[in-house]
Amino acid sequence: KHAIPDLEELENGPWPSFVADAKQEALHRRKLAGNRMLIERDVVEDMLGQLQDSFDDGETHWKHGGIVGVFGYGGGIIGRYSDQPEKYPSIAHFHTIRVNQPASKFYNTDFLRTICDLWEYRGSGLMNLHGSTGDLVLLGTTTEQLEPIFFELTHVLGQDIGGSGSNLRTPSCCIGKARCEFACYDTQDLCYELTKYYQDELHRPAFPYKFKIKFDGCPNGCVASIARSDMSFIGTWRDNIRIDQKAVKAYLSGEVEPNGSAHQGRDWGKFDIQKEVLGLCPTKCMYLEGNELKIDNQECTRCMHCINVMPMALKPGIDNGVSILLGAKAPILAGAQMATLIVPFMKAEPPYDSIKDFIEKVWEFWIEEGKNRERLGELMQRIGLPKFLATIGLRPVPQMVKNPRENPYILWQEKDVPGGWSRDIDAYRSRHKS
Amino acid sequence: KHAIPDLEELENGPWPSFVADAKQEALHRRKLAGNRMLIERDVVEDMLGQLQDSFDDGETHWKHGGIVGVFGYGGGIIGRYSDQPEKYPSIAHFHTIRVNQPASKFYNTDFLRTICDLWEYRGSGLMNLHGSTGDLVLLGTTTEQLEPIFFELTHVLGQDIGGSGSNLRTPSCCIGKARCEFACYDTQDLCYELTKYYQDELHRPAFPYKFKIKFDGCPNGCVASIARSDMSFIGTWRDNIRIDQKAVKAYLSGEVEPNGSAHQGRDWGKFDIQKEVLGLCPTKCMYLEGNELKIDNQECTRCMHCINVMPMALKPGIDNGVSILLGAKAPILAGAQMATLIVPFMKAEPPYDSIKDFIEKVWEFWIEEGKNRERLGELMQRIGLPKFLATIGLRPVPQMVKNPRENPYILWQEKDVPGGWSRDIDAYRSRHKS
Amino acid sequence: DPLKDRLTDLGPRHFWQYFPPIIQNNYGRWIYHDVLEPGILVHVSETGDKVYTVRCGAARFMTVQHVREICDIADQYCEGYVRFTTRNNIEFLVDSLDKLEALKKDLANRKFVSGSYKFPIGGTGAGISNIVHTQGYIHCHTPATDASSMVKAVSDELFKYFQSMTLPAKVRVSMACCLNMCGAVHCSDIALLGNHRKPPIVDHKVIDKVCEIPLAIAACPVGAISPDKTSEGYKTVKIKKERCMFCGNCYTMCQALPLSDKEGDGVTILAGGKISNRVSMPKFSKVVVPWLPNNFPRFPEVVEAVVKILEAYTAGANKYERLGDWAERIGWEKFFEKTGLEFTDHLIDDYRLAYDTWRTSTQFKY
Amino acid sequence: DPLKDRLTDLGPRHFWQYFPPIIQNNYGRWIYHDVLEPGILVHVSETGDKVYTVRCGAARFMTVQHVREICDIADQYCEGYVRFTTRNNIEFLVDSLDKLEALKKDLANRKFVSGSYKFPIGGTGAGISNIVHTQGYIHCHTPATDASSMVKAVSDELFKYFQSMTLPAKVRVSMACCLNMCGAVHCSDIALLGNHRKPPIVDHKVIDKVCEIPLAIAACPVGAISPDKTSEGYKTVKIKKERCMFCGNCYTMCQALPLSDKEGDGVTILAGGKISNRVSMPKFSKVVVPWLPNNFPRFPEVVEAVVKILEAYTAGANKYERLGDWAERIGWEKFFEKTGLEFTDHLIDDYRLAYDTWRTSTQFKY
Ligand code: SRM
Ligand code: SRM
Ligand code: SRM
Ligand code: SRM
Ligand code: SF4
Ligand code: SF4
Ligand code: SF4
Ligand code: SF4
Ligand code: SF4
Ligand code: SF4
Ligand code: SF4
Ligand code: SF4
Repeated sequence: KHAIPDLEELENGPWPSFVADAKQEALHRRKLAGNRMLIERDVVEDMLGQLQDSFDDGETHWKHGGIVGVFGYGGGIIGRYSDQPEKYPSIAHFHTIRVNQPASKFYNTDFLRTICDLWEYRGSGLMNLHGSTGDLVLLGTTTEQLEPIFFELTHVLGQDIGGSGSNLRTPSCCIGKARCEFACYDTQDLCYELTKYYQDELHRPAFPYKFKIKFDGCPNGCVASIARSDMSFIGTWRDNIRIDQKAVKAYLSGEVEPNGSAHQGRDWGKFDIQKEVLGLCPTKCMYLEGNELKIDNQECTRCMHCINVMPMALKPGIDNGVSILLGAKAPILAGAQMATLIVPFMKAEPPYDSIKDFIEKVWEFWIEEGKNRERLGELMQRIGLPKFLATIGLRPVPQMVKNPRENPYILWQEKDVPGGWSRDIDAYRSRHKS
Repeated sequence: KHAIPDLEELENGPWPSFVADAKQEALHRRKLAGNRMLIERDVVEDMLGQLQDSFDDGETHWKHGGIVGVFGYGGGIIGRYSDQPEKYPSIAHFHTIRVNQPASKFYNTDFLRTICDLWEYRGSGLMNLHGSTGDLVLLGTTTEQLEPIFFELTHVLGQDIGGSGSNLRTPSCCIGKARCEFACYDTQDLCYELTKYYQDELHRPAFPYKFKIKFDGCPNGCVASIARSDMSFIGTWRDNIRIDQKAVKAYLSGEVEPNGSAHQGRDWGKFDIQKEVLGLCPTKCMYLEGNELKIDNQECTRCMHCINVMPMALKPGIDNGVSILLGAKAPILAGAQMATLIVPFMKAEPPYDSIKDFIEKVWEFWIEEGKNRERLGELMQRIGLPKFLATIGLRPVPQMVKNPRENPYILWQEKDVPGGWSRDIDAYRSRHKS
Repeated sequence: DPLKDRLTDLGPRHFWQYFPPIIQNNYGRWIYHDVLEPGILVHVSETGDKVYTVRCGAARFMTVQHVREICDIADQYCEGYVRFTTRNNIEFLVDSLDKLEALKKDLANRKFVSGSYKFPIGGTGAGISNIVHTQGYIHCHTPATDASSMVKAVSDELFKYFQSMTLPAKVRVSMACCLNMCGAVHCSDIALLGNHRKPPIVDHKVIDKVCEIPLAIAACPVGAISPDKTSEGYKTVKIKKERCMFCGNCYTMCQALPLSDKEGDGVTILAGGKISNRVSMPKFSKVVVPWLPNNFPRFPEVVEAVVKILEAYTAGANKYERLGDWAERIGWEKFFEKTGLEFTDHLIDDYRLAYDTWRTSTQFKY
Repeated sequence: DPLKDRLTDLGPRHFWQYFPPIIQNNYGRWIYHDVLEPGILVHVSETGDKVYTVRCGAARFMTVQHVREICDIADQYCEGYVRFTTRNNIEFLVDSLDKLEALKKDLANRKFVSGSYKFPIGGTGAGISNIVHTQGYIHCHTPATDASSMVKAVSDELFKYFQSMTLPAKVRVSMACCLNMCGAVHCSDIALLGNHRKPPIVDHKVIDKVCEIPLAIAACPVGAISPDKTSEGYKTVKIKKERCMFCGNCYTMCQALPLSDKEGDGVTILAGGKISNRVSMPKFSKVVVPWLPNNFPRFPEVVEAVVKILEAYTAGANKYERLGDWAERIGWEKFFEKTGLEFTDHLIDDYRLAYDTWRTSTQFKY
């Protein structure tokens, strides 16, 4: 419908072309029977047209999102309107719906096809698999379709929408025990359980700002929780790395490729356990006794390197649980934060009561003290870690910091100091003439 | 004269006892002829008495220093008064005089004895060899003695006093070429030259606050300039470390003790060049070819470690000069700062014109922009390194930072951006409906 | 009436039902894995079962038609199951080598009419995986660049690294179209970031109607916004332009303060971040190219800079060494030398914790 | 009349005249050195000359009587020359082994009547050198503890380390009596620091007379001070006590705001700093003991903590490894375990750059 020369350029090249895909959808919609669509037929074409305009102008043509949603929920829909509604009437409304993905994003085709049918009928047919937070994102529909879509999602698919706004956002997790030998706890189960348990927090904004929870099964961090969740659960262990000495020998002899063959594309030479494992161990806590590999587990910081290099020979311990880190966020406002280790170790077993207790304590504190649009991490920075710990009732341990403070500006409190802070200048002057 | 039980306790123990020394002086003054002293005979006893009182009270008994000095100078004297003048009349006034020490604190006895005589006659006989900045500090005299002391210092000893207040403070330097094989430039000469050249800045406060310059002959930093001088000169080189392969062999064979025998008190085992030198080199740029020691000098950061361990075999290069670092200071106000590398390399040869140019540019900037009581380092923090560099006209180089910025908050200026910053909302709205 | 018989707070469907049988049977029992070839993983269970994973690249922006094709494949080879990774790749899981071979062949042949792959296999091990990204001009109101097009351009160029495992370690490339950074861009090996360079324009005529002025003022992290009146006496705000750092937070709070601009907007490149705790602690990416133009649709300058970084890294880093660890080992001064990127004053931190980035040592390389 | 014939701006005397001949002759020509025994250095010149240095500990607080004794020694053995080190040790230089032996013997026999050494030989190499310090109650108006007494107490305890070279590396102990830190205390292996814990008292009666109130207000880095009026209508200030961090800067600016207090004042111990660029970059010391009482004259709690740190370090560190490098290698959590010092919330940074000290990783030791 519109001339899109720059976009068509993007049909070239080996990487899957979103333009080619969009054009196939546009074509499909052209051919589709009218009663199979409740949204304008040329919605995809208008979207592409406006995109080309954006390239030409070097500026987006979407207006600031208005507040739209489904009844009783405070999130899950992002309102979106074109600022060129005359030129692109089919995308005048172009709201997205965030569908709460199943844990670690396994699907069956039944589910996906049903979504596709629904979205072809009531939406643009365009989507994101997946959004950055983890949702299955349905891109572009009109306000009047929102309720019917929600109805079908819940009644037909038994499936809820995800989060947006000042509430709990859709939690997400790594693949964990489903297909990973490193998982130290059941990421899917914990993710699912907490998502269900905190549905109210997810749908009804009661927080100062957004709150994200993510679950990594081990310190490799495949869902990047440490960088982008207000509360990050990362699997770990407190006993010893399990060693299969026979498998160690298999690596030493070259029988098994190191690191699950992840470096096979280049000739890095023969596997050198000294250089590649012992030498890179950040704590240098590994050593060989003859051909036996030994680990001083007291010194190990469970960085996963040796386990990654020799997955067949080394495994995380069996006394497993999670480290809980708090406060990651993107740069807005005062700069990005990574999550900070607050609970070095906690068991993570159903029904996860101690985890829920902890979450609620943190929320209580944040709701109480947080300013509007203040992320947990920002609040922690503002009031300081010592006060934060005191408020949520955690004992300070050196594991929470990289190093103790360098400045001597300790904020003593009156109760710490014998005699208190009320002093008498006359008593002072009786000792010291002015 | 006064009971000083706690102090007398400090006469015990092997370390030189300042109390024992003070008592010997007190005794000496008791015996001294009256015309050999212009300060009260029992000044030492009163000082000790008040010190005991301070222990008892857990508080100092010195009053806030008043402004005293010698005519025409704005520094060099610290006023001090007792807050117990009735009880300790001899120390009612107890000002100190900072005598500008000769570079690297070599003396002859003639000089020292003359100072002693002068100070016995016109002062308490108590002193510090030396003050933290480096001055020879004369502790305790009365206001009326200040001018005569200054007169004698200048006329008899040809010797000036040092700095205090908002001016250049007494520069100081490491022993350097006088007795150290590592010195990369002539610390004494540069220290002396600049001290003389900037006498006006040293004596007449024209700065926002104090300014300290110190000179380390090499990165070992024996005068700690990097931690405590607004401008720190540290010797370095830009060619190659000189290697004497014969001496290397002497170390390898155990003929010569590593690190100038500095570790001889404990059995650390046979010298292991691999572990002790190559393995500790922070850049891992050293290697052995047979028994030949090689250094990839491009990668060397001149940390001095290998040179320290094998002084007989390794020497700094011969294309020498200084790195100039700026802004070190103690914690007041907003926290301590270490000095920041601003000039990676500059030659340091008489008459040191480029160094003087640089100093003056920095001062000019600081005098212009600095607030009252704002140290150079604080000002640099306040206005930011990029702006600081632009103002003093230095090209930014990556050597100035440990790493580039992590936040994306680049402060673009209007001139950087085509089209400037004045934009028209109507033009914008012609493209984007609101 | 969609409000009748309302069902709410259902949450997501339970994950178990979406696990193929081999996953259900071996849940938590995997003992090791191996990358058979780029994009193909095998995981071995203590039961002896093996699951083969074929990982395919994907533009996460997809149409229902494309998803239906995915479903067709899943139905044909994978008993109707499929999954997506945390970096938006598609994973097809099969339980035998035979199925694997058939599936691979099928996937390799599926192309869009224009010739680009629909399901390129790759993204494993020491290579480049899918570039995670955000909405850009496709759906957002605050971008300083477009996402999908830039990602397509860069992915085309890096395609060989997607289909091979020749790098020293994983290199994660991420893209976000504004400083809101909807993703983990701040901790990526290479991050592409849309960045504004002009302060907001104040739409004096409407601001008081469409915004809560105090909220807009409070939104500015550097206090550049203050209340004002127009000559007609309307309430508005004024902006201290020289203080603005172009974060766009005021625009998020108030639509009458747009800041996007054709000449102002462009791309900032960051490098050296990481997420994993492997060997070194997670770390932030550093800004290594302050600004490149939005040269739609293929962003040649951006592509070139990415390639420079990648090639210098590949040539210089040790096995297992992430990009940021390499840069720290050789020193950032050498990073600029080896990549040929220019070091400018814009790369020197002058924000809140800036002092911590200053070099307080004589240790440096020339 | 001392103002007559005034000489000014002379600066210091030129250094050359104070160099003994052997130094003049070999200036800049030294090729290596060796520590012959604790406190005794030999430096060898390319001319073949050797200079022997005897380093002696000293209380830098000295009387003219003591300095005269130093001069006597210098006259007797060193052609009338002597020097002082940057850490306030005395160095006697001789040019032959014979002179060296005679000098050593003489020095070893000189003691104060009470028995403490006047010129203990030591302070070289991998040991403890003189503790640099500040004025304390002897001359300053702002101290939170005394300097000379604490240094004497700690030095007595560490004396064996002064006279030996058994430590993994140099350990620099420094002392400052208030947060002004007149010295490089913030970068010392072990730093002892006087610290207040009570906010200033406002002397309402005199403040307006003796201070510039606006300067006092501006002096506070945390803005805890604001203008106020007394009930009698005098100008004064009030202090938000819970905001005060006891830095004493207001007192420096205004004597009507004293903060020292017997119960409040005490000692903070920092550890792990360094100055040299050797191996690792210079670094700040960290607070490891928030507060110990001013237990005059021997500060037993302070001495005990110093010994704990030193012994744990000696037992655990590698050759050449400075205290801070050791702590970083084993992790600060292990530092507290090994020293037996208590970790408290006061050790967690909550000041300006605090975030940079938070542990943003799962890497830790139990
Ligand atoms: C759709 C999505 C990007 C995508 O293309 O995938 C997205 C899109 C928006 N994000 Fe985001 N964010 C999305 C994941 C993220 C993430 C990543 C994550 O959750 O793991 C982050 C970084 C982590 C974090 O939360 O800090 C993220 C950090 C932000 C921020 C900055 C927040 C901060 O505290 O720094 C904003 C600004 C705001 O909240 O006002 C923001 C705001 C927005 C808004 C609502 C724009 C705005 O200014 O109001 C965007 C709507 C675009 C649209 O029209 O659809 N978005 N946003 C992601 C959600 C999809 C999903 O549900 O799966
Ligand atoms: C005498 C001396 C301590 C000593 O016992 O050796 C000293 C003594 C005082 N210093 Fe200092 N400073 C002395 C070296 C230092 C050093 C070390 C150095 O110069 O290498 C420092 C740390 C480096 C620095 O400058 O940052 C130092 C950092 C301070 C500060 C904090 C400055 C800051 O910006 O953080 C103050 C506070 C002030 O300036 O108001 C201060 C203030 C003072 C005052 C003037 C007290 C005051 O608050 O006004 C002290 C006077 C004591 C007295 O009665 O004699 N003194 N002062 C040192 C000077 C002797 C000499 O000239 O050789
Ligand atoms: C499938 C996926 C999890 C999921 O729930 O979807 C996954 C799966 C695996 N990851 Fe991962 N990782 C996945 C995202 C990540 C991420 C997140 C990201 O990139 O956004 C990270 C953090 C990256 C970072 O640090 O910036 C991540 C850091 C790792 C690491 C640490 C790598 C390192 O050198 O630092 C390992 C260990 C390894 O590679 O040996 C690892 C290892 C693995 C293993 C080998 C685990 C196992 O035994 O199965 C899996 C196959 C790796 C492979 O692709 O070669 N996984 N992995 C994600 C695939 C994304 C993709 O499509 O490419
Ligand atoms: C005499 C003196 C210079 C002066 O102008 O007075 C000096 C002299 C020497 N220093 Fe130093 N340093 C002197 C203060 C320092 C300081 C400053 C301080 O402690 O306040 C430092 C920085 C300490 C720090 O990092 O905290 C210092 C860090 C070094 C180093 C680096 C040590 C390290 O392991 O980091 C070396 C190299 C070495 O020891 O091998 C060194 C080496 C040397 C050598 C071997 C240089 C030489 O070849 O002559 C000298 C004899 C060392 C010895 O004592 O064993 N000197 N040296 C100072 C003696 C102070 C004292 O009485 O103890
Ligand atoms: S985070 Fe750990 S457990 Fe989870 S998928 Fe990655 S490697 Fe496996
Ligand atoms: S997990 Fe990391 S720290 Fe622990 S032994 Fe392995 S490599 Fe070392
Ligand atoms: S700083 Fe270097 S040149 Fe100066 S005395 Fe120390 S080791 Fe020698
Ligand atoms: S000076 Fe330091 S960096 Fe250079 S070669 Fe020697 S040990 Fe390595
Ligand atoms: S990064 Fe910015 S522009 Fe892109 S989707 Fe997120 S909020 Fe929108
Ligand atoms: S863009 Fe950011 S810095 Fe600029 S005015 Fe808006 S909120 Fe303030
Ligand atoms: S540290 Fe403080 S109390 Fe001690 S001399 Fe310096 S200013 Fe005075
Ligand atoms: S002691 Fe420091 S923090 Fe407290 S009121 Fe005074 S200046 Fe402010």
